[in-house]
Amino acid sequence: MTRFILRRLFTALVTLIISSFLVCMLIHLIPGDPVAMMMAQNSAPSPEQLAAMRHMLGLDLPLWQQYFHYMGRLLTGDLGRSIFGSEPVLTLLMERLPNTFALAFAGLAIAVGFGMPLGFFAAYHRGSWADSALMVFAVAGVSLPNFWLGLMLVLLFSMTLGWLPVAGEDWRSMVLPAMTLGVTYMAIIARMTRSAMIEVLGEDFIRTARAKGLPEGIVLFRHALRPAMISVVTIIGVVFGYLMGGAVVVENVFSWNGLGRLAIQAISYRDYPLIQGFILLFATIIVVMSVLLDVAYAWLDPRISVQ
Amino acid sequence: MNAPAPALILDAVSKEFAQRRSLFGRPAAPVRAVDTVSFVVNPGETLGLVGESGCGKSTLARMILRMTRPTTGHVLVEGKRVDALLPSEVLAYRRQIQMIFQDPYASLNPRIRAGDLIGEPMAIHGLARGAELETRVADLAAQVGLSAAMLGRYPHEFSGGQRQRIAIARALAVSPRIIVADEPVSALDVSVRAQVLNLMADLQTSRGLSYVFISHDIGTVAYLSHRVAVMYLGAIVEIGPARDVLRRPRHPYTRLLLEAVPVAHPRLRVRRREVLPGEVPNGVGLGAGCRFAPRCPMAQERCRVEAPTPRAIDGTRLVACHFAEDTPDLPKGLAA
Amino acid sequence: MSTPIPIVADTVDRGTGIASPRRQLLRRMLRSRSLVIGGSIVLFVVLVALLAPIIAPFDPDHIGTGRRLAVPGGKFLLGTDEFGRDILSRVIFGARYTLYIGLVAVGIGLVFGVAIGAAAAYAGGWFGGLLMRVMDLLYTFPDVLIALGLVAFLGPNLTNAMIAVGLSAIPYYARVTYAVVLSERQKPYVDAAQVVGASHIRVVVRHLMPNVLPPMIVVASLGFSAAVLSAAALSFLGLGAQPPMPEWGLMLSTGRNYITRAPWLVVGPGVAIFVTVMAFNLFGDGVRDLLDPRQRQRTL
Amino acid sequence: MADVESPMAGLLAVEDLTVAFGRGSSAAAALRDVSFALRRGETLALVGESGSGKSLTALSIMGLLPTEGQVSAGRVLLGGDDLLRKSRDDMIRTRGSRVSMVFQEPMTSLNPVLTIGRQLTEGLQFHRKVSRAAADARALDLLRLVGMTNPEARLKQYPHQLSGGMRQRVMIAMALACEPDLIIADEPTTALDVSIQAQIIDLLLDIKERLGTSILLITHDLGVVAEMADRIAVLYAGRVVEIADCLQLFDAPRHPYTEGLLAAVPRLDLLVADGADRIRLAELPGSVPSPGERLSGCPFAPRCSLAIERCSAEMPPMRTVAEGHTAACWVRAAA
Repeated sequence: MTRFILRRLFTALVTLIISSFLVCMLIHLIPGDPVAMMMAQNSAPSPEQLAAMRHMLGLDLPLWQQYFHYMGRLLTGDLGRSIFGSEPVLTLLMERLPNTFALAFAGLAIAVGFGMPLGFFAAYHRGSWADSALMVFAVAGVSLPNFWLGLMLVLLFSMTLGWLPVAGEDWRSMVLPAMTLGVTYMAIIARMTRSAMIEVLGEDFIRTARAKGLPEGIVLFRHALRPAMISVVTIIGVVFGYLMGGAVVVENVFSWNGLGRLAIQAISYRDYPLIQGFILLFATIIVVMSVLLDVAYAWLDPRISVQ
Repeated sequence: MNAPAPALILDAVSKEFAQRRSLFGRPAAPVRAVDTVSFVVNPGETLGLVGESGCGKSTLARMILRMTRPTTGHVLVEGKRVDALLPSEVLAYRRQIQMIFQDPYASLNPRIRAGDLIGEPMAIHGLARGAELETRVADLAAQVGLSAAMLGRYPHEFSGGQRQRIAIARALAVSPRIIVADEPVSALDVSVRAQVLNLMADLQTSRGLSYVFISHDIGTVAYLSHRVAVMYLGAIVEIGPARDVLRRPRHPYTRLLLEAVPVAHPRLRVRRREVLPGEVPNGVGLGAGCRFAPRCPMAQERCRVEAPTPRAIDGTRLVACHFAEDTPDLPKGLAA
Repeated sequence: MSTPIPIVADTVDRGTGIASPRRQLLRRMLRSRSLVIGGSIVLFVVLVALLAPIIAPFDPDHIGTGRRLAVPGGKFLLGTDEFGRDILSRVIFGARYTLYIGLVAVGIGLVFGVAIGAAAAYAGGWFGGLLMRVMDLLYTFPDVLIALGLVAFLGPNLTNAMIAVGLSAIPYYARVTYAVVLSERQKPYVDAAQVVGASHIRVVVRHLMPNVLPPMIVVASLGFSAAVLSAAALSFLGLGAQPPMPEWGLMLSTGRNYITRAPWLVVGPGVAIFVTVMAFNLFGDGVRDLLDPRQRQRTL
Repeated sequence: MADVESPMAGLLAVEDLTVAFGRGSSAAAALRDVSFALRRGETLALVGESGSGKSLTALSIMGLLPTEGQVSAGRVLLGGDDLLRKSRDDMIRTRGSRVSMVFQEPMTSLNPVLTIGRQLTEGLQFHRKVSRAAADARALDLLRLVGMTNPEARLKQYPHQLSGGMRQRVMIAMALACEPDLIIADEPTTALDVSIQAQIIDLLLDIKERLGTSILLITHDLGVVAEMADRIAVLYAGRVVEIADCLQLFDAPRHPYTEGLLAAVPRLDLLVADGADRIRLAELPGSVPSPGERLSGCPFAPRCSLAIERCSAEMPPMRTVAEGHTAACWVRAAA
């Protein structure tokens, strides 16, 4: 088990190093002179200003040195300064991180909290009208553009019914964005859970459990649930990543003051250090999350935890 | 009369598989799936290859068919080293030797019609084309007992026995001298097996084919084979004329294996027979001694330190056991 | 030499009542509800896109076709927008953009993804393993985020958005292709083909391809709906299509500024995206069930 | 349970069991009028090839048919109770307690995420309402009974840590847990190597001898039958075609299918006998009909060399041909 975790941490580290490398190189994707593009917001930067900026970003170094330069700064927690606000990127990101986390976890709670039971229910009543209805709902949920769903929820709950605020900072204002996020991923999780559960219910060992004369409750909850959970847990990792991506979009629908809104502002101001920091932060979150889920997976599956 | 040159020769063939190395682990010793196997198969002869799962018989087949390379040793088909063929010689080699696979459901491409499957080898080898190809395919189909009307169907429209007939026709399409058959009937219904076994026997007679017949079912091996080789953990422990080996096994493993075979008639039931204890280990970390020693009821100190080399017994067979002469005979009834 | 051998044309034994595989397939297709519904809507959207100039009642870009923000009904079925343009006509022309974006993005993703996945599966070894590790890694990053990052540096416009969406989906295509090719490659019929002397090219073209292609239809169809969603999201965020294009995501983005006064601005384009995406999802699901009802859980 | 019957009294009687798959017009009968009886302490082998319905018979007895299958007629009497008329809850109390089952695939038939101990004791705890400690103690006894080495450690292990043969022993121990009257063993050795197969056969014979358990053995392997069976029922395409004592059936089969099947298997003892030249195997022509094919007459008629006109028109009834020997054939078992 410890060896498994150690190995997992090692691959996570490799992942982060590769990500940081890619992020560092992203700046070279910019067509033309990146520094000129960045400074284009100011009125006609002087060559000295350009050179100073270039030096600040380390772009005057050879490519490989640029990376070490970048990495060296990363290790001290320095993600550079926002070009526009000239505040440290890290500070800016950390200010917004709690908001995004709150939103994403609320969305994940909705998605998992409703999606898994619904999927289990549908699998157990496979072929019934309830199953069909749930699966139609699931395909619809997967197909809903979350930004549009957000607008529709605003129309319904805020403007027509007047129950919930459109924007704000308290928990009531989080209900709609969290629902928006949750519904789409709830559908995905319900579908996945259903197919995982259907597969497990078709396994030989479920037949064995029934042949032992165990009541259906024990068959389902002791014998079927855990193996099904194992495959669901693996996809929750991927779903969480996608949910964070969805949060970026949804934040902009609801003017939620999180990383997503910050990112879009950064992009429109061509604030490249901020964008780089944003991507790197997301990569870290996703990698950490996937390590946690793998550990959960190993804990659930004795084939990994027992050697 | 001079003995004809062997059709197939295996000369000390071994295959090692590297163990997957974990990131922080030490490199593990490779697994010897096949260990120094040597035998010859003469023209028109069937060599039966018997062994339990994991004994290396399928890996051996793959090496003979050039699907994987031996780590050491050579396979010679009609006197030519298979691992040293020039690209231009490969097709000619493939015309010498063909294979029948175990699972007729998976070994036929589901999206190709039966007729095209049988005709494909002839097309590849440029043996026939157009109308001639058609007639030859129908001809071959008839030889294995399929009607020409069935050739336009896809594999899933055939029964298991018919599929294996398609596979046999496909193997025969290039008129090979040798056919390696890896468990060709184990996926078939009992009542259909005899059809395929008889077909194989008939084809051997009419075409002078050599067979390497691989099976875990000793009855089927006994039916088709002239000689039998028994494998345990990658090595041949006993090889010789089928009747001798199966009636009076000299290697303790062969004997226990034969004793484990369910009797063919309830009258032959022997209660409390000697059961081969334990299970086949996974082949990792074979010690210095005889590979069968840990499970062998006859094992002595010598067996645990010195690996036996195959030696001639009774003039007709080779046995890899220090105490082959001491192996007790099979109980009456089993050996008929 | 690789021409299929034409054996007796009429080979299906009519007496036994075994229908030709093609007819059986058709029958099963028509029985699959999701396939029929999804396929019909896909066809409808394609027709709308092709015939847009004929069926659209007005010029989608003409400012002041009607009053600004006219209520739906009468002359303007879906109302007009802030410039008095007919929303229905804009939604109809939007279908063109959506299909175009989807095709380009799926095209980019498929070409690179299939190449990477197939190469990794067929080559195997450390190279294949490494390639797929990288793909697995990239796959855990949400595609919207990858696309967003790319657009941020490439510059926001429709072309870049399409490229970004296409590139961001490469890991998905590569992974599925890898899985499909690997599972087919390990089947004994491939060994059997090699044993009879088939060359690598022949094995790939004649034996593997016919078995690999059908599952790829599923992948492409599901990938299409994902691409449409991502591209619309980028446009909604102002990083994709730019005004005055009648692109659905962009229409939603501008429409939401008028959501209190003219909520119909955000209804038409939204429904259009939803229905199109759902149609491709249904179609893909339908084909998947048709091919193998047990394969359901393989793709996300 | 007040069983004061004689040891050889009837334990299980299956009468006219008919099982259909699908609904309405597409329904196909997978089992037709299957009848046989099993006495206390006896091993009855249900022999058949693919599609013969042997496993379906077992699942019908257990009340575990897949949802697409339905029993449309017949009775399954276990010690006098008709299992098919039992309520869901009654059936749950019967399974594992009065009748239990060993499956073919030891690799997939055990739950991978539960310990061996847990899987052995849960049936006991539910059916016999014993304490955890008592159940654990019994589990240890069971593992010793089936010849597992180091049973204390095995209890805490997971299935993936055991070999195939060991898993099948655990399956057998599980089936024995509540001391059932009947064990249904569905191809218990098919997935195993020859040497392990022999170990499991010996184990089952031993258990039968020591505990007096009745066994319904389901198999396609005539060798396993020859080793284990007291009586044999031969199934073909969903119908019973012959029932006889083991020796009787091997010595003097009456149904042409049984005869053909016995002759089609290569016999090691005869092949290596003196003077035996390559004996040609007798072939049964054609192949086993698929479950969808419905025939009005005898299902074996198309493959039968003795078939007369009546065979393809009318299904022959089971007739007694000797004491304890019945067969369904117009030609070989005529009135």
